[in-house]
Amino acid sequence: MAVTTSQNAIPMDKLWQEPERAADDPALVIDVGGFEGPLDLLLHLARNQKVDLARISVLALAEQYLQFVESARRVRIELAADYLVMAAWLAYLKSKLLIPQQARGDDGPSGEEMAATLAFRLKRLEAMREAATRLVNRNRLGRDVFARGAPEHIPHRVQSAYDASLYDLLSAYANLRQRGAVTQVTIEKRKVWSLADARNLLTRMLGEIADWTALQHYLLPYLPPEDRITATASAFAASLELVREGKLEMRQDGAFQPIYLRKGQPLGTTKPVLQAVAGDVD
Amino acid sequence: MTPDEDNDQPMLEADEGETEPMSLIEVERIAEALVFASAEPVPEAFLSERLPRGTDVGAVMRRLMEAYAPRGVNLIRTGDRWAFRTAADLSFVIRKDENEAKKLSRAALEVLAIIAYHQPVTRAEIEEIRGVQTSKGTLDVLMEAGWVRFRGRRRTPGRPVTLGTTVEFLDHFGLEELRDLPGLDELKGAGLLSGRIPPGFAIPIPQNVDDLAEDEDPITQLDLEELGLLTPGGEADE
Amino acid sequence: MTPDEDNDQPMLEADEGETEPMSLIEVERIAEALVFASAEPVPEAFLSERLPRGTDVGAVMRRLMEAYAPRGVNLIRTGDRWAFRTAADLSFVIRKDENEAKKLSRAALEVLAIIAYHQPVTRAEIEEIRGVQTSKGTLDVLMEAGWVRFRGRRRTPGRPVTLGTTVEFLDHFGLEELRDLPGLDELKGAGLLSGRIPPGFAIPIPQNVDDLAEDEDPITQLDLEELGLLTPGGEADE
Repeated sequence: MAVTTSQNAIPMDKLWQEPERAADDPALVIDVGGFEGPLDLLLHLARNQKVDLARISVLALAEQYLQFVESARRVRIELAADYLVMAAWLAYLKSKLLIPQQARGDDGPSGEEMAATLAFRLKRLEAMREAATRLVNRNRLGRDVFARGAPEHIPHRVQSAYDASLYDLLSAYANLRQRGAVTQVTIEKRKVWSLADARNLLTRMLGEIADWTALQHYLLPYLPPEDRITATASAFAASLELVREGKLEMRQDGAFQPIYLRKGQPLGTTKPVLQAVAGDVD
Repeated sequence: MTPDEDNDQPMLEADEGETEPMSLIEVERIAEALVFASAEPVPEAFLSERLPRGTDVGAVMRRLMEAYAPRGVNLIRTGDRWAFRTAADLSFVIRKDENEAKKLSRAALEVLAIIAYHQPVTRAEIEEIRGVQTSKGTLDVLMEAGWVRFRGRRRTPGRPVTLGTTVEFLDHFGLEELRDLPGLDELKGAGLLSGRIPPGFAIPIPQNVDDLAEDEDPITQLDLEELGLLTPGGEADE
Repeated sequence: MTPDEDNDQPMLEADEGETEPMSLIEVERIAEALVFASAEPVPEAFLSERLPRGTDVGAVMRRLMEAYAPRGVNLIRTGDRWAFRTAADLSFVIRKDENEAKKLSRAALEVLAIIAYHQPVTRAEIEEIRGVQTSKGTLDVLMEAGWVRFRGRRRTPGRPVTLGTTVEFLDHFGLEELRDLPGLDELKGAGLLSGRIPPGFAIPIPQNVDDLAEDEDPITQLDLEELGLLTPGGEADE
């Protein structure tokens, strides 16, 4: 992982021990492997701003993240698709923050609102981390606190003479079915974005695409040239599928214009629309 | 500490089979024996079945709890169950190296915390909070440890499975109930447990974590928000 | 919970590592916790090692024994080892005829799961899915547990008997309805199904327990007797 410099401010359980990450160093050594996804990386970058997450400069944060991705590309580190999608979103956010609010009509949340959403998500993730630390440092059974070592009975309100948990049942079933299926499996290494990959990413992004977002437009620059076509094709196909399911809406203002995506609106509010879908996704 | 056996305690109605009424002290001794003899927490219902009809089990247990409070072994309540456990402050003497509790990966711990604080929660919601897919086996580890379980399915399109914690989770982390999760109130107050609404966009709706039945209720406003079916942008009129 | 540390009990010489002397009460608490947590009776020598140097272990234990004498749990001495035991006069509460619940074999779990997901299902279909014959004992166990029942007969040649789950099955596994059983995505998400799933791999969504399928006839008592399915006993499970 990244260069370690700073010291632990908070005493942490050893479960949490891991190399400290420093990002304020311009010659940052990049290893995404140590991060639990793009949000984790963002949170780390945000912490380095040393302010309350509510008052964080999202613009600065977006820039740092984009720089990070940029330098990763320079040293030819392959970034997982998650990181690229986040980069695309942040690039979009950045453009929204930089360009003054125009008469955008029904364009939904402003850059500021999107920034607030991001800050909220970072804050929530951090809160969950802290909660996890507090939880794991409690007096735990079998470590700090002990049960009767020589129990004399097991209290059960037995309705059945047999015992099994739902977990037992499900894992038995899953193993069994897996056993039957495994013979037909061929493992292939893919260099393409499968439809499933794209769908997965898009679905996950749905939570973040509150408003019309030209995601692909922003995503493309972050893809290695050889991946662009496959990624675009799968993302487009997957988005059509999501539109059909009402989970996504698409809009394109004209041929060769960026394709805008947004989350499907709740039933009854608007009907899923598919506007001006052109075949040319560039 | 040592109660007199032939004291003048009030008598309880005897169970039908019994011929003599049982003294409170006797009732306490039985409850104590039942719980002490077990390594697992003993459900209060189990005690009720075995104590004379009409016994106020809660009161009996509270008295026992007080009696044991200063001792090296304490009576504790976890969920609706009672257990004897060594006193937490004696950890340093009894702690066994080979007995080190199962180590959890950072990811597993994070997922566990999210499930504990946000339950009932779907896998998609966990991913939304962490911003990353839960790797295969992370949930498996938590289920195998017996801390996490499938709770039910949410009555929303797709009927996603909801996850929650178990009584073993409470026992392992020394919690009497979910309400005792560290920092729960602050998190609730900060709106960090109620969907993805950014502060200032909407008033966070506090989630009643203890209401286990809520899980299977018809769709609520809360569910919709959690699922992202109501966009924060939708309430932009604030 | 924690006893008063600065009480006026006599002090013992502290262990070399300690800086403050330990009160007698503290020493008693430690001894009590050690014996409680131990899986086997604890030798006095072991206690001596763990207690501050100079402790009169025998005296400490005798005092504890006296304190516990009137309780539902007693501290007893066997040889030079110490252990807690349920008071002899209360052994009747502990010794229940209730035999401990038996764990289901893997074979039984598999068959049960197949019946749950694939019901109504015939024995031949179960065998097809598992790839091995199901011994009669396995089904017997599931019937005995009350989780599996004969549902009806399939309207196909041979009119094979169909199997399904019971209401007790739902109760035991905490399911509100069969449709609450996790589907493919959830099993994958929980890490229970791993690796690449071949196309066409499906997990059925079980129907309502009570409705007979279109090609199913209700089963009658006569059927059962005819089939000899009511005869007890069977071969050993695989």
